[in-house]
Amino acid sequence: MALDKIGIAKRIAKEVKDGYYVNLGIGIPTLVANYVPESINVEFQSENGVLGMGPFPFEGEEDADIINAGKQTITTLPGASFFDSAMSFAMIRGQHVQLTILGAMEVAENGDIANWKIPGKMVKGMGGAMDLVASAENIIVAMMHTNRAGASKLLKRCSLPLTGVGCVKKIVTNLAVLEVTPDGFQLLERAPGVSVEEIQAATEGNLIVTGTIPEMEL
Amino acid sequence: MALDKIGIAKRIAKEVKDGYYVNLGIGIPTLVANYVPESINVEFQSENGVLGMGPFPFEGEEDADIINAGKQTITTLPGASFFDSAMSFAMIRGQHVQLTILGAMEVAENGDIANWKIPGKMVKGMGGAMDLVASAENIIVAMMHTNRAGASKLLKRCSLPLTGVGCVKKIVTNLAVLEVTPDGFQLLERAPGVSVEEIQAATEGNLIVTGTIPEMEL
Amino acid sequence: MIRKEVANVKDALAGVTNNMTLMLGGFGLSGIPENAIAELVQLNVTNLTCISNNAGVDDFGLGLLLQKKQIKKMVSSYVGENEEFERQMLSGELAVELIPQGTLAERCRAAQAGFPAIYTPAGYGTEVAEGKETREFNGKMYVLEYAFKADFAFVKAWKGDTAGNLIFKGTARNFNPCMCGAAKITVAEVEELVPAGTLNPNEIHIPGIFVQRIFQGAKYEKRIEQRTVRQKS
Amino acid sequence: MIRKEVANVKDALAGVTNNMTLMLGGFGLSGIPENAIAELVQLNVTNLTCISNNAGVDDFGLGLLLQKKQIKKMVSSYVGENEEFERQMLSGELAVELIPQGTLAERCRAAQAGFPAIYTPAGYGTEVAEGKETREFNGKMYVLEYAFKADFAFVKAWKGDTAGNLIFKGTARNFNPCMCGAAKITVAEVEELVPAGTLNPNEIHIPGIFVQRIFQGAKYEKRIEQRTVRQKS
Repeated sequence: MALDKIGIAKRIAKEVKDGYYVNLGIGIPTLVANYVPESINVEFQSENGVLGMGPFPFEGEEDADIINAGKQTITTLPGASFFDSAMSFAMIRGQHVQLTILGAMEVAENGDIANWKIPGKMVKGMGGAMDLVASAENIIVAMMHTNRAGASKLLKRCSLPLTGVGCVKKIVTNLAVLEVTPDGFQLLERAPGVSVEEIQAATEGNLIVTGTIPEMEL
Repeated sequence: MALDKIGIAKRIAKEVKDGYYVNLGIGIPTLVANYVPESINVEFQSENGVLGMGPFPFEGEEDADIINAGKQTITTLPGASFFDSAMSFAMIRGQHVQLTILGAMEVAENGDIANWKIPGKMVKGMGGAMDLVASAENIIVAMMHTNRAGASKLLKRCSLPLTGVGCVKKIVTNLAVLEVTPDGFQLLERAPGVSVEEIQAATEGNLIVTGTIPEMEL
Repeated sequence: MIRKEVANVKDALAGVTNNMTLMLGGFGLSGIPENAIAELVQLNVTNLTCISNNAGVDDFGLGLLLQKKQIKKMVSSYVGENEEFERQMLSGELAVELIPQGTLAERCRAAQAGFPAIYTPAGYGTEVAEGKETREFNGKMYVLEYAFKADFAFVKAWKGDTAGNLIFKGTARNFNPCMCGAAKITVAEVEELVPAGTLNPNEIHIPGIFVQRIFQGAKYEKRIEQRTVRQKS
Repeated sequence: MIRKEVANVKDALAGVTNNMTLMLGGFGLSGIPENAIAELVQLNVTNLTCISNNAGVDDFGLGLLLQKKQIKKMVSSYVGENEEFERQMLSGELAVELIPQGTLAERCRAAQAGFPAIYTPAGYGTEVAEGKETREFNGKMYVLEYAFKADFAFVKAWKGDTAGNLIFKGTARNFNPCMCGAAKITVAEVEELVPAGTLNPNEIHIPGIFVQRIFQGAKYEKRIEQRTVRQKS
């Protein structure tokens, strides 16, 4: 059965290692924070200027001056710090943030990513995504395998304006975990009960299947 | 009579205008702070990271963590702030400091200045001087008109390695006040009792004398 | 001490005219110069170019100026859920230069710190880099981006003193410090204006040298865009 | 929370070897990493390249390493009254790259912030710019200067917490913040190490992400170079 958003977040949480500083994009990536095991020490950075983000505040304790990049009210944990936008992107550009998790409209088999604009129809803006994908050493994309019309989001080439080139390392979708390799999307894991054939059918880009593909453990 | 160092400092103090942020170099420039009239609001910046420098501390109140660029113990005045070296030079390079006063070994008639090195003999280093002279809109040099050997320090061309090119606007020496113009050193004022001839004799670069040259008022 | 305080928002915005380029601090609705924006609406200046990470929401922040068509061009990183912003952009009524958030911050800092341009990897290979100079350093490609030139910068701080020193709070800091001193005139509005000497010199985020005018703001609404909470168990 | 504290200066300097490039904070003797310097003397590592605004005085700070000939090359802005430094430089025993102070700060910040290079006006037309690329922007000339590459950065702060967050005091701040995160490993020594959560997140000068190891320093001498005082009248 294909994963839901929470399932994707749970699987990505397993990619987070002890000692990582992590930047979480808006949407599914934000959910990842909820599933990182307590035994692991990580800190979440939000590019609007906070390190050491905690959970949402208790009702009545929201502070308009303490939000994340999704404009949600948040709290901070012991060891947190606030800083300005230039320093925030110094952390990102300077590769001090070890892992970036973000959503995408399209990913190409060479690691290109598009997630900020549909010409003539929709423009959200790139926000901090272009800085993140241009600099992060480790980028994981969290997204549905296909769009609402059922078309694949894992493509030979992106059709939408790019956010970054050749930067995505790993993709976790509702169907699979894939690694971007020089030859295309290497299938690493299947969602529970989802067959390789289903994944192949939903993948437009070159899918590489080597040996037996295990099911994800969540 | 030629001025002493205090006389030079007093004359330069008259160049400081209300609302100026001022950077003072080591030596004579440091003395200028003592002679700015109290009716004028200025703030002194020291490039090691302080704005709003005050007088030396009272004996017993020195703090190793509060010094100026000359490594002297200082105090701060109300409205002062501390900052790091990058921000300090952001102030300087960004032309937020209105006036720079510094010493020199040589000044050329085109505004070149040399004050950091005598090849093979002496190297003090440029410290912040190269940043200051490359950026400040208003640079005044405070120095003796001649060196210890009696040779002019106001030259056609500098013989020593440069600190900056075409940047000096005004020079106050023990003998005179001069402005750097496209044609050379325009004599503006004489030290009390010092003749134009004496100044001419001590000036190797082109000295421009137009009309009657008044004596300095101190 | 050089005094920077002015009596009110009117005095603070003296000199703002049509066709100017303005920088405005804030991320979403957090840390925006609410008083300056309200006064810009009052002044009814038009043909403005606004450099700001976002353009507020439909009925608050810079959205107020968008509704009155006072803005000719926005330089931002994010449109988000601002429908009027997206509508004017897609219809071509509004010129929009969308640039990466870190590039926006650093082009402000370059103006503040006297750098003419910077090399950043952000946007390389995308339409953001089209027509721009690119260059390789150590095997990686960078885009040359220029320092902003602006007439006024409007920033909002938590506390400030009469010498212009500023302290920001939480994530309301965001772009505000980077914009101080990045325009010809920087106007800071603060929630609490105190006499010089009150703030600890060690705790000041932005020294007064980067600020030309400061005033105590009034009636901060500080609207929350996404009120997310959890229940006490 | 990611813990950064190490037990002592020995653990903090684990991995330092001959031939490395080190950054060291401080201006004159103010804000220098006294404990790290003492340990470098103990370790007797040699052939070091040291990036530091000054090289201490003859018998303190980096002067201690100069005396023991542990330093192959200094990258500094100021020699000043350090006679051993000047002597080794003039005799050619020590390689010295003298660069403008603002360039030094910004080449550190470039390394910290992921910029490959910067354009600065400082040094244009002087021997500092010889052999370097120059370029005009808006009628003014600039010199291209590259980000530093260093193995270790040793900085000294006033207070720090176990998450690596730092607060500096007075002008002992100087180059220390710019060097944090500008080397492969940043080691911070502090006068007071407190548990994470003790420092106000709004008052932190350098977030812990830029620091890999932190320890409580011992026996700070904090020597004053120029003790200037006035008499009470």
